This record gives sequence, structure tokens and C-alpha cells, in this order.
Amino acid sequence: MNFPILSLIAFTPIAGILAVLAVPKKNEKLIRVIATAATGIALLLGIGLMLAYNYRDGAMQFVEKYTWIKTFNISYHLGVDGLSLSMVFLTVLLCFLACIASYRIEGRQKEYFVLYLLLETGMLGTFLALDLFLFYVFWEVVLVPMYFLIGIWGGPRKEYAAIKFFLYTLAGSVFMLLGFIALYFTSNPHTFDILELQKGSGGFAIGFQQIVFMALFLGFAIKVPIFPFHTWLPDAHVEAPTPISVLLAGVLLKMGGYGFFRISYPILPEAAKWFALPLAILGVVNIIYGAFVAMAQIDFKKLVAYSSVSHMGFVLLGLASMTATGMNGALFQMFNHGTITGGMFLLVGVLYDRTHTRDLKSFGGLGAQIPVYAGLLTVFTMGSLGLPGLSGFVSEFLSLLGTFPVFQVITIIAVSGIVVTAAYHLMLLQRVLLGPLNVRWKDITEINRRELVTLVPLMAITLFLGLYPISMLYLQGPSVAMLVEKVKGLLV
Amino acid sequence: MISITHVMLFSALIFAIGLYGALTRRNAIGILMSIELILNAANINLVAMARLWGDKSGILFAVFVIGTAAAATIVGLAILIAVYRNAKTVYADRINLLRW
Amino acid sequence: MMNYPYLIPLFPLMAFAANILFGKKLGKKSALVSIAASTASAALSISAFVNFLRGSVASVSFAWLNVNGAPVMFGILVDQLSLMMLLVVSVIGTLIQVYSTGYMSDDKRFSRFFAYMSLFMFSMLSLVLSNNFMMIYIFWELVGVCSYFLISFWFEKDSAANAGKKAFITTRIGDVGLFIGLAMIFWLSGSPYFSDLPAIAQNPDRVLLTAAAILIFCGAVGKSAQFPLHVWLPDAMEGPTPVSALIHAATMVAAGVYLVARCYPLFAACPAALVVVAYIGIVTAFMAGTIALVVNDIKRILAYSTISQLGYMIAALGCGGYTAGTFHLMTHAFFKALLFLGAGSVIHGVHTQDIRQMGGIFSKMKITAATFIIASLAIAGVPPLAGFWSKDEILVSMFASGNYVIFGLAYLTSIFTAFYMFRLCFIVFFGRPRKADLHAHESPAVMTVPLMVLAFFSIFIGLVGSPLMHNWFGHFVTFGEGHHGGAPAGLIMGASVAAGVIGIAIAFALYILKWQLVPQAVRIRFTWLHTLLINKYYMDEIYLSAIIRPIALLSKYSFRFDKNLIDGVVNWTGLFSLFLSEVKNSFDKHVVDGLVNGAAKLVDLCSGHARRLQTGLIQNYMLFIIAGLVIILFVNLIR
Amino acid sequence: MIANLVKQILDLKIPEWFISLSVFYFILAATAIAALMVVTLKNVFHSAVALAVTLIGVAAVYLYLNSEFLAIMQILLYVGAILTLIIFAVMLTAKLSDRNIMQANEQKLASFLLTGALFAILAIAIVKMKIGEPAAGGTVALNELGRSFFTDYVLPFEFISLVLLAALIGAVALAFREKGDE
Repeated sequence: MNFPILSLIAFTPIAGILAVLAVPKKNEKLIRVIATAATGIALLLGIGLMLAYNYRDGAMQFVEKYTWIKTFNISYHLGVDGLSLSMVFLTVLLCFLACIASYRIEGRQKEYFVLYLLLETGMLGTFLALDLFLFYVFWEVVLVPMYFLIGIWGGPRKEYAAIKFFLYTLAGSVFMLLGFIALYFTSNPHTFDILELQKGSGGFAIGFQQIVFMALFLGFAIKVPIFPFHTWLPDAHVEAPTPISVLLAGVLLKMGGYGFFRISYPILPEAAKWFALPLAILGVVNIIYGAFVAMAQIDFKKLVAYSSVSHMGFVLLGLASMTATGMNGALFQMFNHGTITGGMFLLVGVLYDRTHTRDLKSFGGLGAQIPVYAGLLTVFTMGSLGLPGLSGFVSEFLSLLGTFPVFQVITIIAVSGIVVTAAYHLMLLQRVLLGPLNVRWKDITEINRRELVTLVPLMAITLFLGLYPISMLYLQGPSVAMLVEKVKGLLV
Repeated sequence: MISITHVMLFSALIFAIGLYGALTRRNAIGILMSIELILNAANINLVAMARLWGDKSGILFAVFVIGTAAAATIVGLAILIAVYRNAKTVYADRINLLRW
Repeated sequence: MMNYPYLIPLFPLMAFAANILFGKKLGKKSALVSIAASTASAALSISAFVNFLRGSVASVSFAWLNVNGAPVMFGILVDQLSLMMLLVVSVIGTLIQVYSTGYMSDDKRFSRFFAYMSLFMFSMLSLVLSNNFMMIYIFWELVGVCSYFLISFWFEKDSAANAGKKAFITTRIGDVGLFIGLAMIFWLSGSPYFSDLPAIAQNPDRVLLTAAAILIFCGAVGKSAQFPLHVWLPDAMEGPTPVSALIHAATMVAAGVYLVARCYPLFAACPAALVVVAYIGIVTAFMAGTIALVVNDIKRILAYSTISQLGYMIAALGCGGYTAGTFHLMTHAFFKALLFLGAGSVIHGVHTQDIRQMGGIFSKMKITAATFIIASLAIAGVPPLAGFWSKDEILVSMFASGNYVIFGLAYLTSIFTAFYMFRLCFIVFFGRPRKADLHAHESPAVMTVPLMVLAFFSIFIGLVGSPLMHNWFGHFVTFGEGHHGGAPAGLIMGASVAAGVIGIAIAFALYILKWQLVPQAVRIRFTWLHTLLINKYYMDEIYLSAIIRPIALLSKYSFRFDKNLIDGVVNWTGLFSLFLSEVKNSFDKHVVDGLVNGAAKLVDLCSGHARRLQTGLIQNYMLFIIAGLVIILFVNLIR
Repeated sequence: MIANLVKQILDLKIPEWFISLSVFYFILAATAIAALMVVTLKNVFHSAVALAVTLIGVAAVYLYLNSEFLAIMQILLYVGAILTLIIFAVMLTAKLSDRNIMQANEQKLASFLLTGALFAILAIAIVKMKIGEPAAGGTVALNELGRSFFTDYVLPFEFISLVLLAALIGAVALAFREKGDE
């Protein structure tokens, strides 16, 4: 048996939970240290995983499989390939950084970090699971701590946002579970194993595939979120505390997209083909509509939230293309959105901590006052608007380039969206940093070292992947190629 | 000679009364006391059975029940006092922290 | 001699990194860092040029991205065109940065300025060296963002912040076209390399090819401020003057021209695309030229002049004058940079930009005035200065293409050019000061020396393309169009000189001899025309009401749509009459939101009574447990 | 006639078992009434006192069932320890002034009916069982009990002591007023 690195990564936070529970709640400093250490170890393990991963092979690696519930042929089955490796790395990285950003959470830190670490395990498990049942379990494990994290430590309308998030996602995951069960009972022999289902996927009738695809689509679409299932997102993002917004945008949204990659597409390729055009249209609607709505926002955080909607549209577009370039772009975009929007939310938090407002109209001229912050905000904003040299550009570029041969008109509409994207990002920059200084903020303090620690790694990754993007393609390319080949091969 | 049937009927009565109390009391201490009644009813039954069959196990069990009841009461009261400190009430329907 | 052309852009990049990270510590030394870097770039450019003449071409490439399974290799393309641009950009860039140390000396963000300048130099030099569409697109956007940073450099002014935003967004509209064009090229050929363009141009699908060419040209329209996307360039004058000189006169705006020249094999294969290019160019040239006649802000006159001259180059390319267009690009870079720097020097001296307040400062700012007039002569096309030779080439190529409408408009424009430039010169440098407290003073040497160097180039650079040097440039940068045998070259040369002289003469008559009555009479006679020109053909207003406002409204309504209940949802919810009152309350709740809330309410309705079960009261739960127990026991008992 | 009757009554030889039994039933009735008071009285303190009575009554019932040891345990542990605790808790928490507050919740009637039904079912079941007379001499010697505790039942016995210890520590930890807490 190999060294169970995947289980170790996934359950390191649980060990952290046990350690945190043993500490009296007054000792907040020790709790923070333990939580940081747990997420830090997970991060180190994640880096180790990246180093140990064989980049030439697109198949599953580090597989762990143990029988779990024998009666239903459910197994504890973990594995990592190019599709999930970047997501796992993104998760451990953002969890570590957001953990540092959590130091200033007000009140009940012990409970906060327990839930936080549980959330990390749930997210990691979702990306690592190779069994539909296990996947579902982890998927739901994410939901509960998230509900409390928004509902207890959130903003003024936290209860509303938390309930809305919970109900919405739960409704989606019910359909998803139905889809899983349908797959289980249709497969022969009955199995929840994703790899087994992929092998037998040619056998599903097209009508069945369509129904299951739609059921899974509902579950994933709400998470992504795809228009018109996106309205939980702005509320949840705005009300959640900063680190949770980071994880919400950075990781949770990726779970939906990842579901398409891991489950819908390889298991139900014909339905995926059948649904490609609607998905591309939804993607464009996400891009354009999200951008327009973002432009109308005066709340900093809400603007970033709607920009997420817009950015995730590129993921859908790339998925819909079913070309290697487009799918690579989509997966890459998921990673980049995690780093860039994560950074944006951290920056919103930094500013909010100092000014206690997110009203864009009340800022202005901060560029001269806090130059380092201004520089970081500029870099992340530029990354978000897709400036070349930063990673966001590459992935958007790839998805568009991959989609163009398949859906020309749709791609052209999507490309014109970059003008609106540029417009609202520049408006954001102008309202916060440029213009005459609002005297209310003449004593505003510069970003501190702890906040820099959370932001600089994200910026470094954004820059590195923007300048040398092929490195990411080396990582995910073989797996994506395998996926595309599989889907294409089954279609012929 | 006393009738075991009557003792058991008595035990059932005490049990019912205790249950009624547990269901209706608003005061958490009242609930605790009602639970003591229920436990006592159980004990009476145990002892009655021991008498019926001349077996010592019933009595031994009753001793254990008393011990457990003591432990439960101690912890229950401690929780009660802690809650009272925070919530300033001992009324069970007012302690609704977990309710939404 | 060293031949490392790939290092050319890297020096400014290092300077950028140093200045952005250690700007505070470096202080005034950051200027030295930037200047040293761009000097190194200039030196390497010259060495690459010399090596190229000797026949040795260095190349380098590395895989940057995988597209369609094949790696896209980023590398450098060193040929005649890119070498010319390299020299222009690095030399002018260096001179302007030297000048900036004087111009920006009092600025509190001194090092930040030089950081941006270095970033721009890096991006521009890389753009020039790009060997494929993807790479050029990347640096295309990067120069755009540098331009944004530098235009809104004095961001405390709202006007500067707005101008930067406008510039970025407007050029991005063009970039959309460029992107789609690029994707089409990819789709058609699978190759992004410029070296494959001749092969791509052989593609049998002419319609798509033409569409791709026109879309790529859209990018040039945005970047080179061509009609109808020219509106950002005049506003861009809110930036510091050296920025205007470097980015908005000499180099970045010429990138559009460079792009068209770079993709010339494609355009040459699509005559329809060339016609579009030619007409867009000449319309721009003419329109901007007319607006420049009436503007009173010294920098805006130069801005419109720049637009006009860029239109000239584009039109020349559209008429098949590959050499002419690129040649004018080079000469224009020198004299327009000089004009801007001169204007900057004047502004530095008199602290105003309105020419109506200036006057008679020739004696106080001799070097500035002299160099400015040299540049004006150059742009007016007076022989043997640089502008004469290139402008003459353009007119010849237009005439040779047989499109006499374009030729006529171009000729008219060149008269306008001469006129407005000398209107500017005469008003600013001669006559009496029109404002009492105009304390003009000459700028420091760090500013005047670059002026003199540029003046030198403005005089002599044209000679490389003149018959005096046997039209060396025409043989160096050529698209094989040969010499225009059909055109009466001598005649056109004469006419070209005449145009310049006519323009200068009119300006002399009006502003030195004070034939004031004439312009006033003209103004009264053609009030509508004057109003039209002074309002820049109402382009900004048209855009505001036709594009910006609708987009803002659309955005607003999208948000409302997102936020508010649409009637259908109201009706749907309204079916539950029990909740009618609540529906009224939630009239302004969220659309898709409303669905969720509606669903919640449906559940609420269905479980109206069952809900009481979930009281959260343990005793209540217990009651039900006991009830269940009683039922079970009862069933057991009676059985 | 009447006088005769009185004399007869006075002369009636009341058997010992009758006295014993009537006392027994009296105890049962009193205990049951006290138990009812525990659950119905408004003042919690009074309830606690009634509980004491009930517990003592139950101890008496143990005596009747020949379990002197348990009766003593009942008195010592329950009345001595637990009840004291309860009364302390009542005093610590109850605001004695708020007598007007309802001590029972709204489900009084339902609870009464249910528990009544439950009792009825249990009673019928018990009666139906037709339990015979207890075995003669069913007393369990005290020393036998003691031996059992330390032989067959040593594990549960030790365990219960551990539970008690844990409860003790837990109670202290819970009720301990932390610094900074109100």
C-alpha cells in the first residue's frame, strides 16, 4: 500500500479540530496557532503532492480504495489527477491564507476555527473523492459549517443570507443525489464508483443520460452559479466575513465546475454534447449579464461577487466547447478565479477593517494615501479584468479561443463582454483609488504585514501563471486531453 | 402480606405522575425533580421484583440506578446553574438558543 | 558586436521592478535607473540593427502556451520593420525620459512615474519584437494599461482619472475586434505566427479572410485613435506632457500602424480590407485636421494633429504605400515627440495650456521656440526636413493607387496641417503677451538638450528615405511594391511643398500681419461650421447618448431585473391567496430570489400546521414521543 | 343499638396484618399525593419539600419490600444529598417573588390525558399479569449484597463510582465561574 497522502491531506484539518477542541476557548492565540498550523500542514502536504505528482500521466494517481459500505458497493475511494490537483492545491492554499486572514474574526474563535477546519476537510474531500456517495457526503459536509460561518459571523443580514445559501444549495444537492442514485441503479453491477461508471458510460441510453445530466446540472449550476441560479451568491458573499467570502468564491464555486469535469462530462458525454449549446448560451449570459449587473453596484463586495458570476461564465463557455483548448481554459479559469477573486475579497476586507464601509461612493483618492494597498488592488483588479501578464487573461483567452471554432457568434458576444468588464473594473479603481481624496480617510493606515502575507502569495501565483502559463497546462493538460478524448471517443 | 401487584400499580402511578411533571413543568428544576420521580418508580419496580423472586440483582440494580441518578442530577443542576448565569432564566421554553 | 535583441525589452522590465519595489529608497535615482535601462535598450537595438545589416539575425523562442495541442512558441521577430520601430522607440524613449527628469522633478510620485515609463518601454519594445498574434495581443493590452496608468497619473484630478478610463475602454473596444480577428486567424490556419501570414493569406475563404483582416484593423483603429474610436486621444492629454510625447504621439499610438504593417501580407491579399483601411485613415486625417484648426489648447492641437497624421499613415498603408506609411511613422515619431516636448517646455515655462493667453515668448524661451518651429516646419512638409520626404512619399503612393478622392483629401489635410501648426507657432511665440503676468522662462538643460537632439533628427532623419540617399529606407522597409512609376513624382513633390507654403502663408497673414477681419468674416459666415468643429463633430456627445448612457441604463436595469420581482413571479406567488398580504409586502423583493422565497412560502403554506411540531421545545417533542409510546402500548395491549 | 354497635366496633379485634396493611396503603396514598404535589405546586421550593416526602415514602415502601439496605440508601443519598442539592439550586435560581409566573406550560391537558392513558394501560397490563405471592423469606442478607458488589458486580460498581467522580468534576467545571464571564 502506498503512503496515504490524500487521506492525510483531507484529514489534517480534522486533527486540527481535535487539537482546537482541547484548548480552552479563552486561549484564542493558541487556537489560532493550531488552526494555522493545521492548514499550514495541509498546504505543505499539498505542495508535496504537487511535487510527487507525475506530470506526464493524466490518469488517477495516489489512489486509495477501501470498502466502506459493502452492501451498496460503496467504497472509500480517493485519487488525484490533473483535473483535481490544481483544485486541491487551490483549496489548501486559500484555506491557509484565509486562516491567517481570520485572526481578526470577532468573538467565539474556537467555534469559528472548528467549523473552518471542518469546511476545509469537506472541500478537500469533494475534490479528492472518486465515489459518488463519498463525493456527496463531502459535498454536504461543506454545507453545514458554511451555514454557521455565514450565519454567526456574518454581516447585518447574515441569517437571511445563510438560510438562502443553505436552502438553495441543499435543493440543488437533492437533485444531484437523485442523479447519483439513478446512476447507481442503472449501472450494472450497481456501483457508485466514478471510475467504474466512466468505463461503463457508453451503456447509458441517451434519454437517461439527459435526465441525469439535468439533475446533476441543477446541483452543480447552483454552486457555480449559473444564471438564473446565482442570486444566493451576492447575498452570501456580502454577508459572509472576509475569509469565508474568500473560500466561498475561491473554492466553493469551483466545486460546481469540478462536478461537470469529474462527473457530468465523462459519465454522460452524449448528454453533455446535447447540452453544449444551452450551456454555452448560459455561459455568455453569465459573462455579459454578470458584468452589467456588476457595473451597477455601489457595494464593493457585491461588485466583486457579481464579477464572480461573470468570470465563471468563461468556465461554462470552455466546458461547452468540448475542445481541449476550451476545457483547459475552463479548468485554468477556475484556478485563476480562485486566486484573483480570493485576493479581491481579501482586499475588500482590508479596506473594510479600516473604514467600516463598503460603499464605493464614499471612497476616493486613496491611491495617494495608501500606495502599497493601491498597488495590490490595481494588480488584482487588472488580473480580474483580464490584463495580459496576469493569469486571468490566459484562461479567458484559452476558453474563448477553444470556443470560437465551435460557437462563433456566442464567442463574439462573449468577447465584447470584456469591454464591459474593463469598464466596471476601471470604475472600481477610480472610485476607490483615484480622484480627490475623501477627507474622512485622511488618517487611513497602510496595509499591515499580516495582510500582506495573505495577499502576496496570491499575487505571486497570479503573476507567475500570467507570465508562464504553460506550466499550468503541463499539470492539467494530460488529464484534460484524456477527458476530451474520452468524451469525443464516446460520441463517435 | 402486601400485594406485589399493588406495589407495581403504585410504581406505575408514580411513573405517570413523574412523566406528567416532566411534560408540563416549565421550571427546569421541576423537570429534574419529575425525572427523579420517574427513576424512583423504576426503582420500586426493581425492588418489588427482587422481592417477588427473592433475587438480589434487583436490589443491586436499584443501587446502581440511585448512583446514576445522583450523577445525572449533579450534572443537570450544574448545567442549569450555568445556563441560568447566561440566560437569566430556568424556564425550559425560554432557553431557546438552538431554535431559529 | 553583441547581438542579443531579446534583452532589449528586459532592461526596462528590470528597471520597472526596481522602481516599483524600491521606489521610495531610490528617490530621484529611479530616473537614472530607468534611463540607464532604456539607454541599454537603445544600444542593443543599434547593435541588433548593425548585425542585421551584416546579415546575422538572432532568434530565441520558448513554449508559452498550448493551443489545440500544439505549443505556441513565444519568440522575437527581428526584421526591417521591427528594427525601425525598435530604434525609434528606444531612442525617443530615452530622450523623453531624460526630459522627464526635469519636467517631473517636483512631482511627489517621481519614482512611480519612471516605473510606469519603464513598464511602458518594456511593453512597447516587446510588442515590436513579437513574432505572433498572441504575443502582440498581450503587449498590445499591456501598453494600453501603461497608457491608462500614465494618463491618470495625476489621479487626484477627476478629469485625469476619467481620461485614463476613457482611453482604456475605448481602445479595448478595438481590442475586441483584434481578439476576434486573432481567433479567426487561429481557426483558419492554426498558426499564430507572423511568418506564416503569406501562407495564411492564400486561404481560399476570402470572405473570412477579409473579415479577419478588418477585425484586426479594428484593433489598430482603437490604438491609433482612428475614426470612430479617436475620441480618447485628446482627453489623454490630461497626462503629463512627456507621457503625451512618448505614448500618445511617438510610439504607442503608432502601434496600430505597426500592426497593419505587420499584417500587411494579409491586408494585401484582401483588397476590400485595404479600401476600408484607406477610407478610415483619410476620414480620420481630414476630420482631425479640421478640428485642429479651431482648438485653443496647445496640447489638444497637437493631439488632433497626431490623430490626423496617424490617419495619414493608415491611409497610406491602405493605398498600398507600405514604405510611405512606415516611413512617415518614423519621421512623425521624431518631430511629434519634439512638438510635445516643446509644448511641455512652454507649459513648464508659462503654466498654462491655453494659447490665447500666450504670446511673444520667443525671446524668453529661445531654444524651445527654435526647436518647436523646426518641428513645425517638419510636420508642415517643408523641404528638406523629415516630414517633407515622408509626406511626399505618401502623396505619391496615394496618387499612384489611383484613388483621387483620397489624394485630394490628403492634400487638403496637408494644407490644414501647415496652417494650424503655424497658427500655433505664431500665436505662442510671436506678438505681444496676451496675459499680463506671463513670466515665461527657459527650461533647464536637462529638458532642452533632448529638444535639440530631437530637432537634429527632425531635420535629418528624412534623408534616409530621400533620393539624396537613393531612397535607402524604401529599399530597407519594403513590401515589394517597387517605386511608383506611374505617378508624376516631381509634380507631386512640388505640390506638396506648395501645400506647406500655402498653409504657412495663410497663418502668417492672419496672425502676424493681423488680417483679423478674414477669420472673423469666415466665422460669421460659417457659424455652424465653426460650432461643429469646436464641438469636435459632437462625437463625444453622440457616444455619450448613443452608447455610454444606454449601457449605464442597461446595467441599471439588469440589476433591477436581478433584484426585483417580475410580474410572473408575483402572479405565481399570488396564487396562494392566503399569502396575498405578504405578497404585497414582498412586491419589491428579488426576482429569482422571489422564486426561492416563493418556494419557501409554499412549503410554509403546506406545512402551516405541521410546522408547530417543530417548536424547538423539548417538552413538546417529548409529548409526542409519549403519545407514540401510548399508541404502541395500546396496540400491543389489545392485540 | 348504637351503643352496641360502638362496643362491637371497639371490641373488634383488629388483626396485626390489617394495621400493617392499612399503614402500608396510607403510605402509598400519601406518597402518591406528595408526588402529585411535586409536579403541580407553584412554588418550586414547596415542590422540593413534597419531593422529600415522596422519597421518604418510597423508602418506606422499600422497607415493606424487605429491603432495609435500599431504604437507608434512599434516605441517605436521595433525601440527604440529592434533595439538598435541588433545594440549593432552587434557592440559587428561583426568584421567589415571581410566583405569578405559570409553572406549567400549555400542554397540561394533553399531558394529563396521555399520562393518564399510559397509567391505565400499565395498570391493565400489571393486573393482567396475575402476579402471584412473593417467595417466602425473600429477604436478601446485607452481607450477601456486599459480597456481590465486590465480586460479580465489581465492574459496574467501580464504573458507577467513576461516573460519579466524572459528574462531580464536570459539575465543578460547569458551574465554575470563569474569569471574564458575567
